[in-house]
Amino acid sequence: MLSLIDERYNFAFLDEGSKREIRRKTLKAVAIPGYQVPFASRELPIARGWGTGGLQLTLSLIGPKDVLKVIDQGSDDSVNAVSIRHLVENTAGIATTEETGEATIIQTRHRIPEQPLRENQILVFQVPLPEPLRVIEPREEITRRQHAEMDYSSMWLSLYEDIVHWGVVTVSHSYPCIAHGRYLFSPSPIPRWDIPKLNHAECLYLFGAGREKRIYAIPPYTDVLPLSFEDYPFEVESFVGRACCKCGSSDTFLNEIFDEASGQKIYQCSDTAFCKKRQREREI
Amino acid sequence: MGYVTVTGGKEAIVSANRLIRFYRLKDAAVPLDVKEIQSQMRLMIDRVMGEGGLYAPEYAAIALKQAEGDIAEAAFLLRAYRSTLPRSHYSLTVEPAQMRLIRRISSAFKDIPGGQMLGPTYDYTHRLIDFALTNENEDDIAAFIKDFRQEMDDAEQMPTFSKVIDVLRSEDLMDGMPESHAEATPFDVTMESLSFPAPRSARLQLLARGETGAMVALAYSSMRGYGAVHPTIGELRVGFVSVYIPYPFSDQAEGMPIYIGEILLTEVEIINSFAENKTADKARFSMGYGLCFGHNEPKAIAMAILESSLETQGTAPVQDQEFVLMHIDSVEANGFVSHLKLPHYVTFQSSLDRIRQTRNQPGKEEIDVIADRREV
Amino acid sequence: MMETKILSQQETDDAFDEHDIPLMKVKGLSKRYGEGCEKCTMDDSISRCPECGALWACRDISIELYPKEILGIVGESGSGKSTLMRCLYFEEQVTHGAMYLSIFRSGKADLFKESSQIQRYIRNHMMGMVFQNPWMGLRMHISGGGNIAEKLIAADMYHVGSIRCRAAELWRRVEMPLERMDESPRNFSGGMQQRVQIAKALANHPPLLFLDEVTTGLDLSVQAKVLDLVRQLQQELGVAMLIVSHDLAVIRMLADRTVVMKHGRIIEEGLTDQILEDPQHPYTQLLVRSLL
Amino acid sequence: MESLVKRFHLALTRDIDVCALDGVSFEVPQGCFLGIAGPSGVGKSTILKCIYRTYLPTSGHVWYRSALFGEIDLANASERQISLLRAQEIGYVSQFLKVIPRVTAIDVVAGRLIPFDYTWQQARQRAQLLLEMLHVPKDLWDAYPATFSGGEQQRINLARGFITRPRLLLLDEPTASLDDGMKQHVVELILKMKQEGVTMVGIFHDQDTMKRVADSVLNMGDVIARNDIAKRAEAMS
Repeated sequence: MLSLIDERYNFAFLDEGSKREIRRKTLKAVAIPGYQVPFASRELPIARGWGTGGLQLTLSLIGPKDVLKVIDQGSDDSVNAVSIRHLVENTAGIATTEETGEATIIQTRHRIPEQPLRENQILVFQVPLPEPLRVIEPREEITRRQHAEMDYSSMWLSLYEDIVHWGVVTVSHSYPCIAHGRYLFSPSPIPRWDIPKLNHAECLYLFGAGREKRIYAIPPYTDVLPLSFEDYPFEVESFVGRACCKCGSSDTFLNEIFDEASGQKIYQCSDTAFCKKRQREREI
Repeated sequence: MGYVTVTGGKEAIVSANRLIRFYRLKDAAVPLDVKEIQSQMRLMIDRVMGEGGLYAPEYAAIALKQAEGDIAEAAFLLRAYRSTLPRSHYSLTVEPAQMRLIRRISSAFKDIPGGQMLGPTYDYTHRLIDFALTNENEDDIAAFIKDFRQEMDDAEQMPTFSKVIDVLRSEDLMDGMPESHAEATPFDVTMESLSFPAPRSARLQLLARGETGAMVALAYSSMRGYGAVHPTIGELRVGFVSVYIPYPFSDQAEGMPIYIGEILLTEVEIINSFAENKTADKARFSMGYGLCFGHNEPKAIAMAILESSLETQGTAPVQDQEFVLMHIDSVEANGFVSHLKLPHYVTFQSSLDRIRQTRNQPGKEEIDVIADRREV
Repeated sequence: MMETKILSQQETDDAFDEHDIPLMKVKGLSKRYGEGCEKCTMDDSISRCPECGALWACRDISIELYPKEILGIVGESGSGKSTLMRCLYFEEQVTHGAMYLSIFRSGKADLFKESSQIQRYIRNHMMGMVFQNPWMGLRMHISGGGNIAEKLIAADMYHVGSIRCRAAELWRRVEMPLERMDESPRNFSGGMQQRVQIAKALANHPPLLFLDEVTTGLDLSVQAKVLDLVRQLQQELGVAMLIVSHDLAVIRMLADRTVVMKHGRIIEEGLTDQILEDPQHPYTQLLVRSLL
Repeated sequence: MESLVKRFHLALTRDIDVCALDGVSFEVPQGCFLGIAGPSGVGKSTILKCIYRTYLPTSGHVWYRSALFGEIDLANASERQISLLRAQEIGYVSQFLKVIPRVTAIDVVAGRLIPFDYTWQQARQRAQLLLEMLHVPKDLWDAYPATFSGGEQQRINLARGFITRPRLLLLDEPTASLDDGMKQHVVELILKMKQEGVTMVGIFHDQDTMKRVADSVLNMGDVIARNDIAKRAEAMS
């Protein structure tokens, strides 16, 4: 990998003008919870669709004293997480950590850490498709109008048709939620397990979509409710009777792994840092 | 435990990077000379610069070398580099009418003022593999170039000609640009976020940076019947234009613009059927415009077709701004398609939960029964 | 019957207004396509301005619709009647004019000036619409029941069981076979599609229903059945209806009062039997003559 | 009624003016029956249609003391007012039955009560009583009147006119297709309604019936003669 700590590149890669624009757009996003703020997304040395939105937020927000944690699928050691962490280290030279509690900024793909986040922490999501209505309506011109008019009946209808056809809502991840009773937003492809953590959290949640050029936010202590019918309440993934094979937790989101040696399905925490912490605590 | 074993953090990435280098060089007798790539892979360089949105032939050559000839990857390298550069100036509008031409044709007229000028084109070569190229040696090359230069010196070199379209304009047969298109300051797609409907300047910029293959495919669909545009090429010209920036040291326009160099461009002006132009008060042809970096004729023609197609109303894919403009960018399309290689096991776990849950659910008949009971 | 102590016309109007308030009031509605110019509205006999080419689909339309009343709008294609209806359903923006509903802010707010969010609320909670073309009014890729559900959800019903009950009730009411409720309307005949549209339009108990050429293009026997259904529903539910049709036979069967439109203007209005038996305008006379 | 004029202006092939009524005036006290007599074509039905507003009077006034609006000029009242008056206090029984197709006889009659907040069940009960009174055979109640004989249709029509007990009832040859026995029966019903205070204006083709029900008779022949004399006098002076 190229070493980028180099006179030719600015601190944290982006030029200061770009960072200022992104920060301004972020402030707007915080002011209007769940509203997608368009921004002029910059090209980065990692591919569009690979976390450039989250990365631009991270690069615009970090200062020399920040401590960064990057996870993908809940794991600090996932290739893409390593690659992104490396890029920030190389261009900003800041400290990184795997400890959720130590980080000031956490960039994530597909998970919210199990350990509750605090007031002085920011969770930055990488968002592939920021528009929750896109699955129903491909045209941006129309979806923007639907948001403006708070016309979400088409989304409700798709959930209704789901129930009629399958008996359950089949949306597994990226479950559509309403922020502050107003804007429908996509929580990014996190599992439903993590949705309740969005509601009235202590930390700030920021969402960046690089390819689609949108920033949105859920500020601390904001109402976040998943769409659900009165008689079909929202359900998180069920791990009833399962526990992590490493730390023994039965209150975390688990990955299902097929163990070749035993020919059995085993389960393991998706949040690797949390799993290690539990293992230490339980002295396994 | 697929990804978990691959991860292993930094080591895996470092070794992947070393492997790329190994595969690039393992059978190399001599390293590729960047200068040679730049000079001999002319059309590839031009595509990379166009899709990367940066006119930098040398960097395009380095990028191509680094990407083992993958044009999308090379264009991406240029784009990423580009975003680290501050935007210091906007150039003055270049003037393709003053182009020093290397090629210029019109299919609308047999003879055009100044004459057709075929220039370097593969259009009429027979597509037979030239096996002699295997043994092309330096002496052959030197001899050919020497002879050719002598002939060229005798002929008039790189002329400038007026535009073919201007002939039609003088007869009032061409539609002018609609008022609504006259934007005081063009939109900058690299600095501002786009919203739809997009202004014309934004549409043209996105098309100029678009991926050649994607644009050709879309333009082709329009010509085959999924759209309204099947044009005649009024003029296609390839040549060099001078680039100037405004005198930078004063707000007043007291200083002369400053010449900063010359770039190669391909420009296409197509003439559309006047019957498609229903807004005009009398029958006039409307024009479609294509302009891109380097020598890239398919892209410039496709751009002109798509540009005029987006001016028409209808249900064809190429009449939908969002459909065309959101999907022709090489870096975005390649990025998102390839992101599927990233791990998705958490979301897939979530989907597994839903499919299992679905299996355990009552069918809709049962829901109806429940509903009927409620009714009573 | 002559008496000295008669009320003046003005006084009777006032007394009458106190008791009988129009559900919908439209004042001076105009809809122009194109730029428009100074000379635009001068000529009554054409709707396209010869100077600038602007099309005046509706010009200075004022109508009132009372609760439980059926008002017919008749005219040939291009007379502006469908445009008028689309304007009232907020599908088109008006060029001039105002619209009031007595049940929205006491009839004081001009609905054309409200935000699109408010207009959507009004449409979802107070209006129903049956389009001439079922493809406009129905989503063909979702089930018939789902189409009804959409309207119920839009009117804030978020209980799947209740939605399904109400949808089934409406489905039965429009005499559709219940076992076909989960089928796409694409598979239905034209008459059935209109029934589903009617069920959808009535789902949220709207006091106001718009019907645009609901029987055009249907077979005669099917037309009759759809019209019967509309009439029965009106009698049962007391919905006020605005019915647009080029067909005086439809108007005769359904409307209490009728408005005749031509070139975007109202040329005559009256009680339906009066329009039919004593038409005043030459154009209306021609229409009536061709009916016989 | 005060100087009522009705002119039809037809402009289909060429402009034609037809003057159907030219200055007709009369009064009917509440609870009385005014008969209109005269040869056919003198505008008897036109008068009724002008009161009912199926025809738009060209000039003149029709003053009516309504329950809904007090004294009102039917010639100039708004269509909405006329609609309400028709629904609630002015009935009209014509020679011919004009009903909506595919509605059963009983519902044709019962439907008149729906604006009075009757349920369909209640309305049908009332309608049954009236149909019985008018000797409409029971097996016809649920059939479509379009298939009925002239006499049967006329009885349905009368039931429709009577069921709401209007304050003003307009009768245009309501007994034309009835046999004598039935005619007698209808006359009794009319007299009974008159006793209950219903004001009526009617046209009967036979003098006997007219004599039995009418308190006074407007002879259209006389009206026209009078107007002609007046006009001539005007022209001479």
